[in-house]
Amino acid sequence: MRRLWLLPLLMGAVGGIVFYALAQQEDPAQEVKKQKEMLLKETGILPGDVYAEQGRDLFNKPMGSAGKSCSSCHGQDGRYLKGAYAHMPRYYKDADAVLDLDTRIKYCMEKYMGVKDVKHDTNFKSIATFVATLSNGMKMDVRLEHPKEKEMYQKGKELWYARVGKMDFSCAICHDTFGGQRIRLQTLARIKQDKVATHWPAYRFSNDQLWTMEDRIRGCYSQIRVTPPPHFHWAHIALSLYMAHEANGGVIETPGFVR
Amino acid sequence: MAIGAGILRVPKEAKKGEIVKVQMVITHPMEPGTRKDPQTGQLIPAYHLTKLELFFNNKLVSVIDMGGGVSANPFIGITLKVEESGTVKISYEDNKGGKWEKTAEISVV
Amino acid sequence: MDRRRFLLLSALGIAGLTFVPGIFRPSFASSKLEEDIQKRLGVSLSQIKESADVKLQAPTIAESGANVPVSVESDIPVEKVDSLWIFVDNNPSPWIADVKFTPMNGKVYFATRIKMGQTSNVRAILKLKDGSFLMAAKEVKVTVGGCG
Amino acid sequence: MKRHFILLSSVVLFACAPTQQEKPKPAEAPKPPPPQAKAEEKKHTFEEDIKQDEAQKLCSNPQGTVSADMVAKFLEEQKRLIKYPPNGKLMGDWKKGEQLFVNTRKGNCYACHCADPKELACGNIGPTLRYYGKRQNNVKYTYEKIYNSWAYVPCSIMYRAGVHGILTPEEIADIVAYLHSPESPVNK
Repeated sequence: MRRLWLLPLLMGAVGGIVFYALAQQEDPAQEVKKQKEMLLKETGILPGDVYAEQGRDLFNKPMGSAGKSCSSCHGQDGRYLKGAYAHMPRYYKDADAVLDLDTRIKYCMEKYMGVKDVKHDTNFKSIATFVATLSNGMKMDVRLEHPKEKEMYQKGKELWYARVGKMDFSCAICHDTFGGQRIRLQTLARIKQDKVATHWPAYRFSNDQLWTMEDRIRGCYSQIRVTPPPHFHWAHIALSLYMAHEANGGVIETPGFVR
Repeated sequence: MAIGAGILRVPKEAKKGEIVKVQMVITHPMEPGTRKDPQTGQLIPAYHLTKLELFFNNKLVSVIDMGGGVSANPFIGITLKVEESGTVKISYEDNKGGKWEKTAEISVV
Repeated sequence: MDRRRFLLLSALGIAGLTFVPGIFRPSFASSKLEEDIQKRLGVSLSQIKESADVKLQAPTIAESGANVPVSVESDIPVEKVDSLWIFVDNNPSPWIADVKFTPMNGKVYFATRIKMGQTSNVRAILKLKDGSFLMAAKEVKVTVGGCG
Repeated sequence: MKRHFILLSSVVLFACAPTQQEKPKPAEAPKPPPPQAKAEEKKHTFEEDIKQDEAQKLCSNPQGTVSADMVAKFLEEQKRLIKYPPNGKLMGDWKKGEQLFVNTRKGNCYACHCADPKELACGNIGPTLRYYGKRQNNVKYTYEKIYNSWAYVPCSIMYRAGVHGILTPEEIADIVAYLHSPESPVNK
């Protein structure tokens, strides 16, 4: 019994020494983090900020057949939308549905501004990013009060844990169970601890694109070889609601800056 | 997305003789002209910024030439010695004739 | 005992084993690089000496080749400096950018983000007003990302 | 400054290879992935693709595994799904195995495992496979584990390469050789 007690200690010590010796040389997982650190340190401005600025201009610009801009209802520079993103996705009475950031903007553009055929393009994403920035510094505070919110949350939770597709993955297996560990050299975000929802929309420096959470969800599904849901699909709303709820209490900082 | 849109950032205030950072991000695809479209196998034509010029009170401070090897939505950081209050201007152009400029003010305190 | 400590340390040990540094041969200058340098600087690469006066910062390992941050600084007074070039040896077009300095810059400093197709040396070359050249080089390992 | 601190301290959401939805902008010389199967995959819808088999359903819960009384039956059923190469050889060509091991559309094993020390960008979700052949001599176990990991660990994160046809029995045998062969860089 006592020997057994010693064995792990010895192994641990040896492991520790090996680790220490090798860490003296170069640790790829640590080194790789320096790329992002340097990008943040050397660059006072990030490309995501430029997109958000563009989003502000587009927000104030009339478009569609009604001759209205977003600011016609939400105030110049969206002053009535401060803090709105902190409660999203949520139930909207006018739509009688739970909507995420993307679907809410699409709904407004179509119904109130008369924009036809709303595309999820860079202009659209810039507006979404700008709207999200209006809640920067506030805490994520998603509530499940309306029955439809509870129902959507439940759907999101089911999708989160569903093992699907040829890779047998679920969102949870990477971002709960193995969160914090690495795929190659990329550390997997942990849904709860890292309050993931607080830094989306985000600018991805590995492909120089601005992504909303819908793009991120689509990206994840195609990486696990599941045909991604089209934009504005209920799956985005359900998963976004689940993730935002898990991020409650986290401080919103958008646009995020991610690999 | 408006190609060529950018943010120019300088400190609003500086001491006389202080060396300050001038930073700029511009939205531009920076297509180098050496990449092939994975679907068609055709070369994607070059489309990138070629030149940025930094002025302070209309005096030329620096010229930066670049090709498609600079990342998309390029960033540049450079320094400027501030001897007087004035206007920082960066003008920039691409290989398809696009021309833009951005300005920002610095006051000496 | 201390099962937690055992798990932690042995995990570290195992992790440690995975950090065995790779065998990356220093990349020798490609002929494309030499052509570019000859064309743009008017001298051959072999005539340019490395100098600690040029400080080049870049990550040792990049998890994305699309956006590698690079900054160049020097304590050589900017009055003595004419211009700066940045090259990436193994890119299809090694020349990245060049900067012409004046005394109004106050000092020699330039930062940007660059593309790297693969593991390669990054070079920063300063041309001084007396016609001499100084260089700094740093290898950046570009790694594969993702789950395919 | 504060903002940067927050950005730095938050870990990024899992970001892998560029996806199909928008044209990726990698570095100057992108290596085009071999997209033979893509056209066929695209016909599916999200709804079709998230249909689960019985085992996937059993694994879809916050515990990430099946209840204790279910384990024996689960493992047995998964074991029955394993097929072997017609020639009966469980060790193939290690050099072919190496190609499959690194190929991101095939084995993509480095996503989770380290193996050959010259590959720096290896994940740590699975145990390291360095010197695997020196530590493990059960070739049949290795073959079956790669073919269907769920036959050994219910609901393991390791995808069932053989069950889903991502790797053929022959291809799995090649990877087995890559892991066991003394000639392989994994064991050198």
